[in-house]
Parts: sequence; C-alpha cells; structure tokens
Amino acid sequence: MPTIRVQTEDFDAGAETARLRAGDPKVGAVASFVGVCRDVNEGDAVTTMTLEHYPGMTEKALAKIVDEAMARWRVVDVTVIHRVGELRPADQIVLVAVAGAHRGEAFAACEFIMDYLKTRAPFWKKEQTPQGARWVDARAGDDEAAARWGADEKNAA
Amino acid sequence: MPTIRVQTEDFDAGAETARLRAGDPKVGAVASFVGVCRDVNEGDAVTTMTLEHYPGMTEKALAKIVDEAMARWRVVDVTVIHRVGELRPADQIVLVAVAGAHRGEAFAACEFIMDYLKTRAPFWKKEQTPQGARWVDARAGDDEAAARWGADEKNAA
Amino acid sequence: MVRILYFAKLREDLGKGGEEIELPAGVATVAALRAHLVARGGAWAAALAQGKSVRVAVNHDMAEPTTPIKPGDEVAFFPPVTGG
Amino acid sequence: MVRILYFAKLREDLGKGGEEIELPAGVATVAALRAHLVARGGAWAAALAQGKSVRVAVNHDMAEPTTPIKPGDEVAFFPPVTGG
Repeated sequence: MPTIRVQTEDFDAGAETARLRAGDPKVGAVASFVGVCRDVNEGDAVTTMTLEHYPGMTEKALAKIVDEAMARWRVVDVTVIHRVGELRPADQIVLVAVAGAHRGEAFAACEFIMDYLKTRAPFWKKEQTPQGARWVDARAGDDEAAARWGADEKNAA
Repeated sequence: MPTIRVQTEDFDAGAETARLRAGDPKVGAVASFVGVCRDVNEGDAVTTMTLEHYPGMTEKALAKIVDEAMARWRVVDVTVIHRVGELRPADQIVLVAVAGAHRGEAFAACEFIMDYLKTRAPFWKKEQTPQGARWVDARAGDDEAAARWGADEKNAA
Repeated sequence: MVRILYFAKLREDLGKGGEEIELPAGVATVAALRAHLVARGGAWAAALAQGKSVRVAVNHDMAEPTTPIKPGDEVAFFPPVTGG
Repeated sequence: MVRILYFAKLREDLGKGGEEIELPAGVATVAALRAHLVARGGAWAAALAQGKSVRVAVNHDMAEPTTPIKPGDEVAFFPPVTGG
C-alpha cells in the first residue's frame, strides 16, 4: 500500500525507507531519491524557497503517478513525501523510495516517479534571491526525462 | 572524496546519506540504493547467508568502480558500504549513495555503481537453506545490466 | 457554476486565487473557457493569451484544450509545474 | 614465486585458500598458469578445466587469459562474483 504525503514538516529518509521495507522479507532492493534545496539556481544565490501546491489535486496526482509505476514494474511498495511551504538551502524537498524484489525494477520505478512528479504534480517553487523573488521556470530537460518513459504531454514548453 | 567501506557491522543508511550531502549546498539530488537479504532465492527458503570477499582487492575494486562513475557523470560525492560475514533475511547488504547537483546524473551513477559492483567486485554469497548450503550462482541478467553501460567482460557466463 | 482556481504566478498576476462563474452559452471546453477569460482583457489577456504556457486541470486531472467542462466542475489554471 | 589465492566454492573444492609456487618455465600468462594447475589432475582439473566459469585477478585487478604473470605477483582464482 503506497504512502503518499504532502507536508510542511521535514522527514527522516532513513526511517521512512526502513519502514517501507519492514515486514516484507521478499524485498531485496530499495531505491530511493531525496531532492534537496540548493543555495544557487541559474547563477543566483537562493536564500529561501517557497513551495506552493494545489491541495486536493496534489495527493491525487501523486497517487496516479505511483499507480502507473506499480503497473509498469513489479515493485512491492512505494513512499512519496513532498514538502510544501518555506524551505532553506540544504533542506529536503522530496523523498521517493521504492522497495522491490530486484534492483532494476526498483531503480526504474523510482526514477520514473521523480520524472513524472517533476512534470505532472502541481507544485510551484518561488525563490528569494538578493535580486528579489521569482518563480522558478520549468525546464525542458524535465520534459525530455519524462519523454524517455513514453510521456507525450509537455509541461515546460 | 568517496567513502568506501567493507564491514561486518550494519549501517545506518539515513545517517550515511545525510553525511554524504552535508556541507555542500550545491547538492540538489541524492540517489541511493540499499540491497537487502531476502528470505527466498530460486524458490528455496534462505535462513542465513554468508558473504565472503577478497580482502585487499575488494576496496580497490570498489574504488575503481566509483572513480569510473565519477568520471562519467558530474556528481559531488559517493558512499559505498558493503557488508561481509553472516547475514539474515531482511538484513542490509549494501548501500550505494550518490550526491549530485541534478537527479539524472545521480540516478545514473548510482545504478552504474550497483551494476558494476554486481559483476566486478569480489564478493561471493553462500546461502543456508533447509536443503543445505549452496553458493549463489551469478546471474546473466547482471551481465546484461552492466552491458548497458558499455561493459564487455562477462561475469556469469 | 464552475469553480475556477489560479495558482502560483497566475494567482499573483490575476490578483486572486479563484472565483465562481456561470458558464456562458457555448463554453463547454477548456479552450473555450480560457478564451472567455482572455476576452476580459487586461491582466487576463496578458496571463492567459494563446501562446502563454498555461496548464489546466479539470476536477484534479491534467486536461487538454479539448477537455469538456460542465457546470459543477473545478477548473484550475496554473503555470508549468516545478516541484521536486 | 607467485602467491595464488582461491575463493568461495573454488577454495572449498580445492581444500585450500592459497599457496605459493615457483613459476615453471614458460608459464607467463594467466592462461598458462591455469593450464599448469589443471595438469595436477583431480580436484584441480575438475575445478579449473577449460569451460569452467573461473575469474582471475592479478595483483587485485580483474585479468584476462592473456594477462602477463611474473614472479612476485598475487594471482587469485575465483567463481563469478555474486555480491550486492
């Protein structure tokens, strides 16, 4: 049963990953990803970042992405946690962890979920820089990453 | 500076991953993998597993794999921890964690290191099953995984 | 009535997070609703004009210009997403 | 002298983890050393015969049949690796 959470609080990636695989001795592989707030973006210093989302749609969009991953690859369980609100450099933003019997499928499902999350889940980042606040632009590279899995809709374009 | 350890003790994947990225605010992505001892292999129950290695070569082989990954992809730092000795189902076997600026390169380097570790690092698993002890056979699928990155030598064949 | 929501830069540019409107006659798709809003002119025309990167969700699912809209729906307009 | 090591199932099948031997005349590659050991017959022939999956490392680097061997080297024979 996938775990999907949208929250302002930080998370403990190690504890979440341990919990994800606990109790299922068929799990031989746990692939995970943590996205972290960087202190620089497009050459400018970033002092804080605010993550806005679409309450009501966000969890549903994430659940759909996770369901699609679990239909494509044989994996045992998935955890996705995404933070919203104000973050600072070095803060964790997102955790995607996938437990499965074998590593190839766990890696693929984990990267797929991140690529789809970046292009389909309703989150928006606003950065504070010494030059003022600005909304982060979507990256064409993220559409290309999602297209590797067969996604045809574009987000950034 | 990569961290490479071969040890009998367990490891704290969350703490290792946190340490890996600490102090470098350029890190935006941490991809990691934990291999876990399963309670079944090829249809048989596994009660314990013993991991043998080649002291002296093991760390050197791992360092070479990590160096190759860091030459191929722009990543900031890597941690590889592999356990040896006696393990039980649900025990952690290996951790590979890669910190980088962007997720695509962190994922690729992490999966590359695991694929090469499976086919080039001198570890051998012996399983205890109700039918007796047996050495685990190398899998052709692991050679295929390594071949995706251009590896031409075969391990299993 | 349809409930319309605006997020992120669109919310700021339009000065509101949402509104409820009566669907005008003939407005039955995402594209038609967007054209109806652009016809208000000013900030609406600037933010939602053809060619601007705007994503739309209908009842919490990502939508296309041809996606149908009917009374009671929740329609959200927002910039390309940038989470993760 | 070369130092030879055996690991995992090979170690068990040969009943030893290693030995030191004087390189016989003409034995200057991995393939030649392996043939020299196979010529001992018995468990050696069974474990190391041509066609058996045996990997070799010379001085801690994975080696090929053509990899040269010289006095002072450490040569390890072992089954395909199965870590991770």
